[in-house]
Amino acid sequence: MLKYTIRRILAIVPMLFLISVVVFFLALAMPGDALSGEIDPNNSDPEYIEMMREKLGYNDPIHVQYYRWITDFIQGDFGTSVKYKMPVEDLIAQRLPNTIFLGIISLLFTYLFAFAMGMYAGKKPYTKIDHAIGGFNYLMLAIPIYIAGVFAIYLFSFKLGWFPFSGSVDIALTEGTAEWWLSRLYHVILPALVLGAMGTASYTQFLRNDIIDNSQKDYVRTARAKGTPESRIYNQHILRNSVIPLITFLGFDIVTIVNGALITETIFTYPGLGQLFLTSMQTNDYPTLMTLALMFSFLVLIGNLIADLLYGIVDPRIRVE
Amino acid sequence: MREVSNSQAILEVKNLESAFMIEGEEYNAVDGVSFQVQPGKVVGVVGESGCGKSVMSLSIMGLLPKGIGKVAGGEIIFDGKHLEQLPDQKMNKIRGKEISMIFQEPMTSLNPVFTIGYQLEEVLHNHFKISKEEATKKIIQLLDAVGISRPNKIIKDYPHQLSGGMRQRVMIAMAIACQPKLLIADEPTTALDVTVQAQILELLQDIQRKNDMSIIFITHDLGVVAESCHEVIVMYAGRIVEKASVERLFKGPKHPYTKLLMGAIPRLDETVDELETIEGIVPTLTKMPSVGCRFANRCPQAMKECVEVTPQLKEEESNHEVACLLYEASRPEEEVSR
Amino acid sequence: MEIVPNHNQTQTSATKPQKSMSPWAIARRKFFKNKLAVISLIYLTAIAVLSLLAPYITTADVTKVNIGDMSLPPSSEHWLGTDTSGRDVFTRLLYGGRVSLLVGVTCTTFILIIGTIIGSVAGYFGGWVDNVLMRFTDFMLNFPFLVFVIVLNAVLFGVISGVWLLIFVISMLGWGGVARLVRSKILSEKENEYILAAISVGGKPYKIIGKHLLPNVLTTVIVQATILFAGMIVAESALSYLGFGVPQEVPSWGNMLSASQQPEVLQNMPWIWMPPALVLILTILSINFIGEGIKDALNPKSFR
Amino acid sequence: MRNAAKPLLEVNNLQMHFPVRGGFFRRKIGEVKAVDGVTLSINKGETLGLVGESGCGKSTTGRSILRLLQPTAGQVLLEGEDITSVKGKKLWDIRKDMQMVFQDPYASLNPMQMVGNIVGEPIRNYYPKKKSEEIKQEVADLLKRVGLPEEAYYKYAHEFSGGQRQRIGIARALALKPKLIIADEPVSALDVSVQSQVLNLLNELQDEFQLTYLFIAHDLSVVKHMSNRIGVMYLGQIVEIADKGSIYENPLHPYTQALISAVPDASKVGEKRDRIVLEGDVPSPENPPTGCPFHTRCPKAIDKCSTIKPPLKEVKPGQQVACVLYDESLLKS
Amino acid sequence: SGGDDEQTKGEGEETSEEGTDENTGEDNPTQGGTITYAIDSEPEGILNIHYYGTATDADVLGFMVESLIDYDENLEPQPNLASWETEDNKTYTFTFEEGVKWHDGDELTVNDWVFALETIAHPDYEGPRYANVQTIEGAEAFNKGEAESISGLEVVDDYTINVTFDEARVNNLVNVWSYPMHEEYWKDVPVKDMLEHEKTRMKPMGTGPFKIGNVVPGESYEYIANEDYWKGAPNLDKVIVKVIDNKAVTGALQNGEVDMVPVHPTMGKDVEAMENVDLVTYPGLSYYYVGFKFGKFDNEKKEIVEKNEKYADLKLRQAMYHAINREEWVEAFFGGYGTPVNAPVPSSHWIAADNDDLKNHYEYDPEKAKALLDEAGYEDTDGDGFREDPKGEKFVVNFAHYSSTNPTFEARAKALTQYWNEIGLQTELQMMESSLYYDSIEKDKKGIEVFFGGWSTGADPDPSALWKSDQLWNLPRWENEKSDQLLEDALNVEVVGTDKEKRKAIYTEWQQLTNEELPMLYIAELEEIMGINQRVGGVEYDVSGANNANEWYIKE
Ligand SMILES: Nc1ncnc2c1ncn2[C@@H]1O[C@H](COP(=O)(O)OP(=O)(O)OP(=O)(O)O)[C@@H](O)[C@H]1O
Ligand SMILES: Nc1ncnc2c1ncn2[C@@H]1O[C@H](COP(=O)(O)OP(=O)(O)OP(=O)(O)O)[C@@H](O)[C@H]1O
Ligand SMILES: [Mg+2]
Ligand SMILES: [Mg+2]
Repeated sequence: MLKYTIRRILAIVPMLFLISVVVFFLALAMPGDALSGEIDPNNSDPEYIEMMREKLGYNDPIHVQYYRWITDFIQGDFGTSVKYKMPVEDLIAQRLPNTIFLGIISLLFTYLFAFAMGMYAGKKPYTKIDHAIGGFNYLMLAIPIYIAGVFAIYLFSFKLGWFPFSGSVDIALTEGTAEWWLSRLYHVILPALVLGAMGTASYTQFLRNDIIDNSQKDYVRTARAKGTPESRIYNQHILRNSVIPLITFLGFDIVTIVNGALITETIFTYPGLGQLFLTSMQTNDYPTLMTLALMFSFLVLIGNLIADLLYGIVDPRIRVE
Repeated sequence: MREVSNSQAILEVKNLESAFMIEGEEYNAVDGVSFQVQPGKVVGVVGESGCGKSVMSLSIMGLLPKGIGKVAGGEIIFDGKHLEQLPDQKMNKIRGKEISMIFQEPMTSLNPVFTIGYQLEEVLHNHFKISKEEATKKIIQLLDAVGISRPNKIIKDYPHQLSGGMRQRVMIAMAIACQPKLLIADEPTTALDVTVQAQILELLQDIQRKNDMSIIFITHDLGVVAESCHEVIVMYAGRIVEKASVERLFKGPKHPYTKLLMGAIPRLDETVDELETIEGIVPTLTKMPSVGCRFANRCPQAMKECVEVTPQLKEEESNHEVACLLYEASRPEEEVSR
Repeated sequence: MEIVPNHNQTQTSATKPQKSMSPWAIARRKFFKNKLAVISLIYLTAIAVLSLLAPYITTADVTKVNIGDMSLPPSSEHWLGTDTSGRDVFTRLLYGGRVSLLVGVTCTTFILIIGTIIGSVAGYFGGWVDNVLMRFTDFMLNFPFLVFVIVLNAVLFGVISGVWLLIFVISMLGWGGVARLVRSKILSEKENEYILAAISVGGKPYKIIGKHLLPNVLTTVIVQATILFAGMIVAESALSYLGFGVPQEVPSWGNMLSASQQPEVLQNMPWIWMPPALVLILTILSINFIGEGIKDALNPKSFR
Repeated sequence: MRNAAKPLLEVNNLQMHFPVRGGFFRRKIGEVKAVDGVTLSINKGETLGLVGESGCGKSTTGRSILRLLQPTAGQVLLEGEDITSVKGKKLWDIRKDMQMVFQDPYASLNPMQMVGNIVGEPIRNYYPKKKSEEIKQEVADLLKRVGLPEEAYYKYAHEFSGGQRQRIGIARALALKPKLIIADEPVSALDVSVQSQVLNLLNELQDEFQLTYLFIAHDLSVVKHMSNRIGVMYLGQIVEIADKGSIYENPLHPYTQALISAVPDASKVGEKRDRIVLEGDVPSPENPPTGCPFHTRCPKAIDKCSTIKPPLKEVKPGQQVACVLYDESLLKS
Repeated sequence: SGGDDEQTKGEGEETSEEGTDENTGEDNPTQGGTITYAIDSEPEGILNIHYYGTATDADVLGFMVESLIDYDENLEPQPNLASWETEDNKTYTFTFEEGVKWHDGDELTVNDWVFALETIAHPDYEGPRYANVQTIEGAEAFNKGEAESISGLEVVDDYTINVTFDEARVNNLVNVWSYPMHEEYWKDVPVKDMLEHEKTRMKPMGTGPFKIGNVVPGESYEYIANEDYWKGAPNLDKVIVKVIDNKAVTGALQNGEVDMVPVHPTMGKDVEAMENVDLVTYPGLSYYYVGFKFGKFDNEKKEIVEKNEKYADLKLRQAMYHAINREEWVEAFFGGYGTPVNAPVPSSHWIAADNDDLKNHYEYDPEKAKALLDEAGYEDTDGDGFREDPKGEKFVVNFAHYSSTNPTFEARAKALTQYWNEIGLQTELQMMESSLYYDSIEKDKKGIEVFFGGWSTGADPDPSALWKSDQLWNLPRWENEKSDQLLEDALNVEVVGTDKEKRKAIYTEWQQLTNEELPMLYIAELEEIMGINQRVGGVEYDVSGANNANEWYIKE
């Protein structure tokens, strides 16, 4: 297993290299650079912009630029954000906790709801409640995340005033206190619900169907023939089997969150990486843009890796020695 | 006249009807089956695929798929208890402890995500208050008893790490863990290779003798029946067509179906140019004729009445019952082609 | 006892000879028995037809800004009111459907074509071909879809014009999943003995792929198509909502919805954003139902 | 033996090793020696039965002979012509003479095709110029011959029972009037009653069309019923090959002996037989034992067995065995 | 400035926020309380006036930093932290207020200003302000590392300093960098590290009425009253500056979650209708225009090298101008919070020419427009409803506009094209992503012919950077000797001396010229709008921005 893991991890390296090349060239091919559009007679002048272009190395040959970028990158120097005028790594360090927090809470919602609904529906398929859950899921699957976000703000923030519509924390609180954490939680609930809802429906449906499938398996019949109580059959025998694929989804959830964060964070003005990406996109903040694009790809790689490894770990059938 | 010593029977099935819901209608997959199992005896059940062998055994276990299948009529009396009336919880006390069952597919009958040890322990925990150490000790003994070497290691293994034969041994260990009075073996060797099948048959016979269990042995292999059973039930399309002791059945099969079945199987010890064939197939549940002999449309000896009169199981000789109009009191002369 | 075996007797079994039905016909019949799917199909067809016929249904100019008619609530003249540019919402809804469905259909088609070709070539030939193609597919799949659609969209701006840019970009980035799916389906289908049989009776590779493999893979592909179709419509609208989709001057449901980013519209003019939101949700819903219907109808258990 | 003159098919030391790939770069990390040195010959009009336990390489042998797989080593001769490594058009031509009946009547028919097309496909492949009415007539004849109703032509596989499907498969195999038919467990998926129909049909067809069969099965009694000679396979090798009488009455190889004694016998009602019960399971072909493949389970194994791999040797006329016990030279060495 | 509404808004206010008007305010405003001030786009978080780049950062900074000079409602410089005197517009003597304290309690001295100027002139300095220091004598040498200090700075005592510029200019005062930088606080930080330093990001230092509390980067900033503020302790205890999403603005105002927030013109009507909120408008300093490309600029040679004749005909431009209904357009897309202008100077600027002095007012008059086109020979010769050019060839106006997520951009651009279509000029619209857009315009890329833009001006009225023919940002590539001459004259001390009126006269002449020559079509200037909760008192806005925040208070 260890050997397999190491090999699997090493295999990421060439992928990362290729992705970095692609990211670099895409960034290069993008129109303009970070300084175009910075024309403002009050704040800067053409000489300043030309000087910055030279200084930022925009006029060097391509391979030099790539080499400089990638070597710096490997050493943890992601460059300086053109928009925020600060090291990208610091910028990301500021935003990352928010995105992680949002991701974790939304995953929590996803799994919590999916388990509650999926298990119930799977245990009692074709009942009224199962149909209700199914109907609800169909609807959830059909509502694009951004529309859900817009509805949520409209309803919960504007009309009902239950939740804030933007930000990640109440400024007046000191960092680290209980109130501060509560406030963070309070701010994250709505976006996390929206983001979490994306996965909930499909996971619920998956769990339900898998439980139904599994409950018709031979080993369930065996368990019954042993005189195992029904509750134990569901909570142990069936659930354990159904949870395995679900756990491996955890890896893919990272991908979902990357894509989802882009939208949710923007809608809820939640200062995380997704929002940062769109801002850097709009402002041609290439160092940030490239770092984030590479980082997101890296996350996807990691997500797939985790999915693979988890699969090997949780499923005894394919556990590799 | 039929039941000579019904008081002694460990299991008595009377007129069992098991029905399935198919597209909103009920169909009997087992239709009026009656038989007894005496203590310490092995009863073989043979018949083509789809004739209701499994459904019958699941009915006894109370394991018909809920909502789709149910026992629609008749009685199942085990050890004086009417199983068909028992609620699930009470049934759970009996399953695995007094009646246990092993299945055809050793590959899928074990839960892939639990260790062998865990699954074996479970049956003990289901029925006894027993400490973990004791349980482990017990299961190692059990595995030993079914001829698994190095049981200490096996209990930590997962099912996929075992071969088919080993798994079937584990299933047997599981089934005999609580020393049940009755074991239902539903085609326990069909999926195995001949050499492994021989091992398992040997093992079952051994255990049966040691524990003085009764076994209902379901198979479609007449050879297996001949070698390991005391009595045989031949089923066709949800009904019993013939019932006899092994010796009688193999020496003088009476029902045309039984005869054809025997003739259709090539045998090692004799050479025939041509095998018997039974034309057609077992009718599917929904196409089952409601009156008449269900074999009539495939029977080379079928008569006009066969499609009108439902034959009853009648004792033809002692310990040999058959359900066929050919053996009814007024034997009609004329044979009717279909 | 002599039993005369009767070989010449044909096996009509107990069933009456039935009109023979191809698997497709069975699937079709099963599909049309599914009420939800049929209703969805009707809805989707209606939306598609209305969108296609938009120029004949309404005479209003979709792009023209009408300064005098801005932000009017629904009335008999403007059934769904007008937006902040004075354009008739109903008209835009119809035209928006054209664009959204066009993007959905074309992206789905391109993705399916690319994915199926790559997947079936990799799956059928195996070996290094498979290796190379699948590494490439993995590589493509490592790009977070939305992120790279946005980036690529910016890179190619001006190279390809208008809606086709988005379609191109989405198709380029979206085929990975299909390729994988088709490949694995081909691999499992290839294991079936009927493929061996086809080879052993002298079938040529193209014939085997085309006649034996693809029709059987098609069932999977069709189901996947519905999922993709819904996904692509959502992707288009989400990107347009974020401002990275089809050009703003082109009416699409996503572009219409992006009006909800203006607070006064979101709060006080629900007629501007609710209709596209609802139509979009219903469309996705109906596509999903149709997909489920097809999936059930094509369930191989029903004809294998 | 009906025709001892010249074998239709000869197989010499056939080997088929599948690579086992693993890891990210899918490197070869091992080999499954599915077939590891099979030698046999089949005469015209004869049926050679091949028995063995699951996974011992029967199907692989069949497929390698048909060149559906490219053998790793060895030689396949059809009517004296070496077809081990023919390719392209040549291979295509040769396939006409050899056809296969498959094990799984469900997986071996394309569910999307009409039965008429399935059966007619070989004809259309090889005689593209034939008129479609002609083909249709031929197919109708074939269907009739295997006992299928006329209207079967326009039906799809899913409308038939297992036995009928197997008949369709047989009709397809017959369509090109092949010289050799390899029947790979054609009845093991069928119920007893149906099984006998198919077996009888195969026998009739053999007589009618002078077919030669390689009949693969794991059921010894079925093989015996069908074959003139029988080869017993174990772990990729033939351990004994002889005519059916000898195999049953006088099996020599310990494995054959065990195999025969393991078959339940309906004639021995109530008797307690002296069964030879083998220990353990068949070893994995990925990791076969050294020496005689059977020595790990062999009740008569001696020390030598774990080191010496005995070749197939004629012990009695027409009976070849691969066992140290019958090989004087090996025993002494 | 380049940029969309959000960007233009509030720009040119680097010097704003602190008023000198101490006269306003009630006699006894309530003490204490917190107000929430919202900004609707995310600041970059550069809380250092010497480095900041966006208006939102300036908004955030406004509560805590002050300038030496301030501007009144006519954008005339007024003394604030310092007063000044000059004889010749070359050497100035600045006298600092005494007793002004930095937030850490140290006193402000002229050295802090010298420190600021030397920081900006330092070779390692990475901000955009060097142009504001460059004009001081010796700054160049210091910048090149040739001198230890800037020779033009002569410290007399802690409160007095003489500053000598490299030459006499009329705008030396408004141009020079006028913010001090706390030397004690910063001296240990090397200049190259300043931009990224924590003191810039999280712990800024100033002399203003509020000092910094908590900072949640990109999200919110907490300000605590500076009790030692030299103009008197603020009434409020706290100000929270919070970034909120544009779409949340009205909701937040309505439910009192924010007290003050800049409002987008399209939302003006909604805010006006709120009972708990006052809508405050004040003149802005930006204007929108439609530009034409008359040629190409060579950035190396600093001259216009190629000519583009397509829009050279003045009548064509005039016709296009008359075709636009500017009142209607402003009403529709800016909620009426703006007025048409006829020359490129916002009317609240002191140099702005009186509208009556401008010859043409270019009223909406499609008939006149058509007549002009007819006269110029643009006639529909092939009967397709659109005019061909005088040579009879197809004539299409290619109009470009930047795009963003804001859907109104497309509508307002489209509306312009419709005006032109109506007079028979076939117009095609191209929406382009902002940065690509400005890049294309700046580089005179193909396809850019007629373009939409906006400029915002600062306190310094000099329009040279945008209009002289040797300037990169003269985007239309308009070359006019008279214009160049006038712009030079207006800055020439020889010509105008220190006489403001004289200077204004020259600028008026220049505006008349641009009004007639129409190198661009001036569309409108916008008002700035603030939504202010009625519980907040003491807030006043003029063209220079808000009054000093220490006067703000919460009503009972
Ligand atoms: N879950 C079910 N739903 C509907 N019909 C069923 C179900 N299970 C069994 N049947 C039907 O009941 C009949 C008897 O099936 P059963 O499984 O008992 O046959 P069997 O004799 O055990 O066959 P085999 O030898 O193949 O195991 C068959 O016709 C079968 O189709
Ligand atoms: N394509 C393949 N790749 C790798 N291993 C294979 C492949 N085909 C067969 N094998 C392996 O080769 C061995 C022999 O397989 P084969 O199918 O020939 O056995 P068989 O005797 O026909 O068994 P059965 O009775 O189950 O059909 C098995 O261990 C199998 O797993
Ligand atoms: Mg069964
Ligand atoms: Mg096989």
